[in-house]
Amino acid sequence: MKVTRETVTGWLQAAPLTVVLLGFLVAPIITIVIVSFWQATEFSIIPAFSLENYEFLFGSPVTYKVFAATFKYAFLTWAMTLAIGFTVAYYLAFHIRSQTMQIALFLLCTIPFWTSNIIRMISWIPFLGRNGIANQTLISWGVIDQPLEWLLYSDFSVILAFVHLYTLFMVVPIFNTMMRIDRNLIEAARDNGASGFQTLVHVIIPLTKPGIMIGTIFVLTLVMGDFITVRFMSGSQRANVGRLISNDIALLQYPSAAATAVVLLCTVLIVIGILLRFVNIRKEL
Amino acid sequence: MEKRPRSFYVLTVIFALFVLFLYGPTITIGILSFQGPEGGLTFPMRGVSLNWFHELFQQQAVGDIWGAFRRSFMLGLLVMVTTVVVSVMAGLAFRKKFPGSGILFYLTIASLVIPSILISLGVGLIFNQLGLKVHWATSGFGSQLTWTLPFGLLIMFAVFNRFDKSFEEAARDQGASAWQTIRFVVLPIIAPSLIGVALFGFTLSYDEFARTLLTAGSYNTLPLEIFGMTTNVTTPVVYALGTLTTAFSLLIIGAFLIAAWIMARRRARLGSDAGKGV
Amino acid sequence: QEIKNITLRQFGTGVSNLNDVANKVKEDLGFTLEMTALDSDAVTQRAATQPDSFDIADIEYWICKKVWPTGNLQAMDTSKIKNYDKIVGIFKSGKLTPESVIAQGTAPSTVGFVEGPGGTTFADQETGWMTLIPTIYNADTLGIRPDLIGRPIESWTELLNPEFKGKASILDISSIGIMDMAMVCEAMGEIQYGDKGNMTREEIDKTMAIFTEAKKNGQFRAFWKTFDESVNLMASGEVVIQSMWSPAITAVKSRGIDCVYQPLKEGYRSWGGGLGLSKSLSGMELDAAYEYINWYLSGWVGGYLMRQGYYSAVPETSKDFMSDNEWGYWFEGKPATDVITSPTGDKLAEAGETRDGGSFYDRMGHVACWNAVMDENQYMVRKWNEFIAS
Amino acid sequence: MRTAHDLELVNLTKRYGDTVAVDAINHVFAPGSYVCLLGPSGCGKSSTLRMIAGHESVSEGAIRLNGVDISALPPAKRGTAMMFQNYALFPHLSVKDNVAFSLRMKGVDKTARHAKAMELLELVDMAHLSERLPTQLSGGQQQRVALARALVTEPEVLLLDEPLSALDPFLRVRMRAELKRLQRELGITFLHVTHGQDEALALADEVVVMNNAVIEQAGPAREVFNTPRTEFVARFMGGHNVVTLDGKLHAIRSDAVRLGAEGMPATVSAIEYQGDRVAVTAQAEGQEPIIALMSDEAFYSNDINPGEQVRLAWDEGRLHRLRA
Amino acid sequence: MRTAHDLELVNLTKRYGDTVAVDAINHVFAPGSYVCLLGPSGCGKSSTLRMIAGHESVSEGAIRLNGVDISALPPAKRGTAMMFQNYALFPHLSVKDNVAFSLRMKGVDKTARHAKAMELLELVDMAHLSERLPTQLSGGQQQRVALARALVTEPEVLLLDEPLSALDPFLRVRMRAELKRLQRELGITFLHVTHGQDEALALADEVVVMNNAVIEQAGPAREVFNTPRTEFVARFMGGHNVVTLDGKLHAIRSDAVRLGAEGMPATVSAIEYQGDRVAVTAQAEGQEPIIALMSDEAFYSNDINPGEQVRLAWDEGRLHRLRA
Ligand SMILES: Nc1ncnc2c1ncn2[C@@H]1O[C@H](COP(=O)(O)OP(=O)(O)OP(=O)(O)O)[C@@H](O)[C@H]1O
Ligand SMILES: Nc1ncnc2c1ncn2[C@@H]1O[C@H](COP(=O)(O)OP(=O)(O)OP(=O)(O)O)[C@@H](O)[C@H]1O
Ligand SMILES: [Mg+2]
Ligand SMILES: [Mg+2]
Repeated sequence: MKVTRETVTGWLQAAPLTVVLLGFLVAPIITIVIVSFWQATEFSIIPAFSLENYEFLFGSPVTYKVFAATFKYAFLTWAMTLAIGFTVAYYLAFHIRSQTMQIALFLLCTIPFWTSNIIRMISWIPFLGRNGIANQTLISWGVIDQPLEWLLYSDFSVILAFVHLYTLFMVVPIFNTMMRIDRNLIEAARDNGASGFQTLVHVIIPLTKPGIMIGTIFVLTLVMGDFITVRFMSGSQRANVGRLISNDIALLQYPSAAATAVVLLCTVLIVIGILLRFVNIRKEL
Repeated sequence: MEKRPRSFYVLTVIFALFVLFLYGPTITIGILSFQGPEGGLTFPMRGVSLNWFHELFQQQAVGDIWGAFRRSFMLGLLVMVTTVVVSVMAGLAFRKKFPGSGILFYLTIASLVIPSILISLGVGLIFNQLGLKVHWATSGFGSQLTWTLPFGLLIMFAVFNRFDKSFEEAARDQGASAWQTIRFVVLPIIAPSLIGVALFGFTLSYDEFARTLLTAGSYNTLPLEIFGMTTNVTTPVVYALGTLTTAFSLLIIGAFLIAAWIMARRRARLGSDAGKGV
Repeated sequence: QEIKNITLRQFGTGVSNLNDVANKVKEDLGFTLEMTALDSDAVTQRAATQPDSFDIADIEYWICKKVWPTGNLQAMDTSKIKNYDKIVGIFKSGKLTPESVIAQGTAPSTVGFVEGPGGTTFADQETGWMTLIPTIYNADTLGIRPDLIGRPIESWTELLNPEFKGKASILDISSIGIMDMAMVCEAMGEIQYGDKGNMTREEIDKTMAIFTEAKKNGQFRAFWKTFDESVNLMASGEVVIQSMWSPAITAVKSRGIDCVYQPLKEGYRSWGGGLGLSKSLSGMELDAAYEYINWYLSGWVGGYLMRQGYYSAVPETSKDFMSDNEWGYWFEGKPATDVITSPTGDKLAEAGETRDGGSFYDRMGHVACWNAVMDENQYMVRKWNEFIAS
Repeated sequence: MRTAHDLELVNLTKRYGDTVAVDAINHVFAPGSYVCLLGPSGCGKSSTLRMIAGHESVSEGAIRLNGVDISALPPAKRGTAMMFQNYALFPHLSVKDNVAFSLRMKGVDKTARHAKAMELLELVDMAHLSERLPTQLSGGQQQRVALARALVTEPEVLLLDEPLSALDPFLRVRMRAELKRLQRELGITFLHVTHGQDEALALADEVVVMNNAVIEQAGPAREVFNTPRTEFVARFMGGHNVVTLDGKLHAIRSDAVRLGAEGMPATVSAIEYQGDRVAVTAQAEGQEPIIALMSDEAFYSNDINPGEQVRLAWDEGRLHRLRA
Repeated sequence: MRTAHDLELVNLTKRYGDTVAVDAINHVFAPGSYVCLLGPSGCGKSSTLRMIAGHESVSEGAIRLNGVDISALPPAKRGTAMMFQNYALFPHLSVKDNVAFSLRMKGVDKTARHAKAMELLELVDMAHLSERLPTQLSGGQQQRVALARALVTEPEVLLLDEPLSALDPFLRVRMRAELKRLQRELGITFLHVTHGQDEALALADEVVVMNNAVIEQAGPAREVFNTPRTEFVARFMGGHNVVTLDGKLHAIRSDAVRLGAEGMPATVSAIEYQGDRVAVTAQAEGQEPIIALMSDEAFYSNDINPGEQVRLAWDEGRLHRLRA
């Protein structure tokens, strides 16, 4: 290809991004991949090629179990965030008419994110605990007479926290796509006799797919890479891949962590690769 | 006012519940931050006081909240500015067809989807292997950028997809150099979105835990500090901090909205013939 | 360069990285000590991988076992330590009293010395070159909520007692948790360990099997990893019996909740921490570091730690910084003659109460094992992961 | 002429906050007629149409179709169908599915609805492209699909909001012939909003001129063109000059103005070539500029240039008195 | 007629990948003339204009202004200025600052550039709104500002890409008079792209008709209209019928076709009312539909209806032979 001034400008403008990505994305990944074939003692890494980490990883039933759990969390969180995120985005996009109001409500939703994740997670505990507000309220209402144990330190609380943390990542892209739907299409559907629900199913949802895809990508990757929410909210009783890695890291088992990381990375990339087939992110934004 | 369909009210309730859900912890934190001096992190309240807000400005038994806050704030600003600058540049670059743009785009997406802990691990390993010193302002900063830049770039895509190229052509036509075009036309027009990118960059950085975990070096950023504090007796001071942060951001956003409103008012006073056939 | 301008960077867990210490250093010695508090995982990581990020490492002995071979720390010349002679025997010969036997696990004395300044392997007796200067240690056991249990607890086996189904917890730090597990399994008579601090794969498998079974049966409400979590679990009544750290008990008590650090007949699991010097420390900074360590052992910090329920490596010097009442309560196990308060002024005990477990010698004399790193550590870690994921 | 099957607007009013977009208009549309709603931008044409379609609520008044007030019914129940300015074709559905959309909503099964859709696509001559997506069609083709989709519901009244404005002039002329043909064939009412008076004249059986939220004049195209009631209509419909004679306003068709030796003295200010005709604009004292429209032959046989003095004359009989 | 000050296109070619948008066109534009570039959608008008403006690179050929090849110069150095279809006014700058933009880029100080801007705003009669933002202006007002902004650079050639298409028809007619006036006053070349032939005829000194990436015909408006060279031009310029006589194509103006007792037999297929005239479309055997344009009086004095048999006649002299 001919190198024009335009390409050179393009390269120059893309250079900072490229440098950052090369230095802090590509290089670390390469390092991880290399290290995943090394071995470690208690305290240091031995640069010697070995498949031991992978052999162990694929040989251990825990790996499969943990990956299954990771997918389970990812899927359930995805389903919940999608349901909630879609509804909220739909409300903001189609029921709030003034743009100022839309922005104001949207900002309202972002404010909690200014408080540290960890603090927000910790604060669920007094709410959901055995003697927490939720249980006490339910008991005082007479809905239950025994505290619900599964409110905290369970899959329920893990997913609750995930949904809490990540729904906004679903709302934003869906809202963005919805705002780009021509309002005339909605009227056309009504004109053609579609009920509100039919309009939703036959027009809005198909046209919102790109936004849903992008939101899905966000949520899936965030959940699959998480290691702290699962620990906090399950009371360390459950594990996902992230925790496996972070445990290894904590114990300085970097090669083993790296091997797990490589497998996780491949999984995530495959999932995202599949999703990207259905949506052209650049065009749909 | 138009009559609203029933679904509007149903959805309003759902939305309100969603906001309540989002704010649940924030509210819990808000209430608990007014614990009496005897109180702990959990209900019941043991008296009501401003004790923990007072404590927040005293030295803690362990750690250095304000130091960490300062660092996080600095880092947030640093990341914010870099994110804005780099994503605008990259956004501009991606509008042209340049060789390698495809690869760079997929790298950016990869950067977005790669689990944070891997970046943390990888960067830590590299610095370790190269014998470099990890520091929040170097390795920590870089690691956070791998998270904020993709977001920034995606927003820039959204912005430039809606950006009318003829503005730039008009500027070139008017004798503006490439740089002047960006400086005097493109940047002012996209400025409101840049505020969005900046806010995003700052928030993501300010709250980032996983990517900073192994890359922050000697000094903790705020999330790490808070996590570190949980190794000792944690007091409602963290809640007081959360409450202050929330109040502070509400204030900023409120000020922002009011400013926007005033600007709109001032402009409206000049009148408008838009839409009129004159 | 003046000593005033020197800044030393210390990191460690929140247990001993106290700002009061840094302030006192500034006051007494004139230089600046910067404290960074981290969680225990991060402490290990930083000590092992980021030698440039600290001057002084405040770490535990079992961590030292992992970190020392990386060469990130330098050995300390005991001749420069003024109170070296007064350091309790546990850290030197390994024996509290001449009659004591050295407990299982990574006993501080076994990783406390190296052959010389450049030594990479641990010496089995005093050599004059120490890896860590001991500062703090304690004997851990199970914490219980007597009000919710309502009967005496005497053995580690109670942790797996079905009576406490859904109300028990242990800590999720594998190297410590495994020791608690071992205490339980041994007490149950299920397993006879050669060395709990250095298990064989078979022993690990068996231990894990027992606990996995219990976990599946819903014995545990949660596992905890941070101090804070353990406090909250106990204080909120989620859990009535769990492995716990001494100040955590104090924290629960200070909320007016009845909580006991229950001495058990099988003895304690113990741990000890100390200060290590970064390899890169030299010149005036190194001198300052020695000065700091000497000051550390000279009693003020000891008193401060003792008044929180830990023990000082040089109890004698601490005595000068404690009232008779405090010394009697904390060290000698005598009933308090007056209200006992923490260094920050919180009330910890009323007059007439005695410390759980009694005197220093009662407690430290009944150490069954030390927190440890075993040879099969990697294997154990993987098994631990399985346990968590099960 | 009132029949049972007409569309009637009764005091129809639309307010957006303080702005009155449509101000209590009354009108009866004869069934089976081609009606053009004409007026300048912002006069309330779209609002009127959208109220009839049911996409905008009625602030006051009623809309009656076949004697029944339909103003509270949902759009699809009104017997009206709308064709949108930008066509509003569903981008994710093929042409065929777009047309079959309303049948699908009714639950008609696939074969039946596709058959019906193909029938309508035949009607608009688009059957051969039935599998394409809307984005793969040109503007004119999209327009036909939109038409087919609107007609598939078998409406009594078809509402078209500036249906031709997105097309280039060449195509626009062709499509308007097609619209007219369809309306004839189907025999239903077309209510067509436009702001091009040539379009309105070419298509409409009845022209309704709106201005400032009210109807200024309504009637057969020829009547509205030839006998504008107000100055506004005269100017807006074009082809007319408004002259002040004895303090009263009169309209005179441009092609009835002659340049000659006698008449009102004036100065030629502009000349506009229109192909087969030439418009000469002249400025007479105390008058707005007056346009004389003449054939090119006539024009080029005299040599008239801007700045020249001329005299303007017309037959008294062609003057038309305007309401103040 | 070549002068030193003309704009010349030499073998100008534009390719986008495989599509040839402009195919080696050659043309000389006389200085100080109003030129309209006319043609159907996609024929390459915009591409040509944008190459001249410098917003599109030239694939082949040259653009000469005053004898100098400007095709490699940046837009602002060419002596051209462009007015964009959507005006492209900078939304963040006031009207005055928009107009003063190019001066600011040159480093002219504030008072001087504002004075100059106000001068141009006077010219387009917008001085009173100089403080407003573009969004607070109507379409017509925006257009004037865009014009002022383009003129502030004192170009020799002003390029306009469909400058009137965003306006409603009423405004369009008014604005085109204004454009014409300005061009006269300034005496510079206006190169105006449009696909409305009426616009071209009304405005242009010279009309350039493009089709399929080449120039089909260029010349004075009247010449192009009256003597179309090809069938395409005849049809596109309108007002003409193309008839086949003795196997050869001829153009005949619609207003020259008479309905009468003799001539070519045909069937009336459509009638279109145009206000002061009526277009009768008739279908003769072996011919495309033929339109006869007559005054409304003439039409309504006969009663002609679709389906009727008529005969079409014209003066031989008005037939015009077309190139195959
Ligand atoms: N949704 C709305 N909110 C507020 N005002 C509106 C709204 N829609 C239209 N208007 C106002 O109502 C008036 C009539 O608008 P309408 O769209 O009916 O005009 P129109 O005749 O269709 O104009 P155009 O020819 O430009 O389409 C205008 O003044 C317009 O600004
Ligand atoms: N950027 C581009 N990339 C590829 N093809 C293009 C591009 N711009 C124009 N074309 C093609 O070049 C041809 C000429 O386009 P151009 O825009 O010059 O036509 P036009 O005469 O201005 O049409 P219109 O009247 O619709 O504006 C068309 O076939 C068009 O599809
Ligand atoms: Mg309208
Ligand atoms: Mg064009």
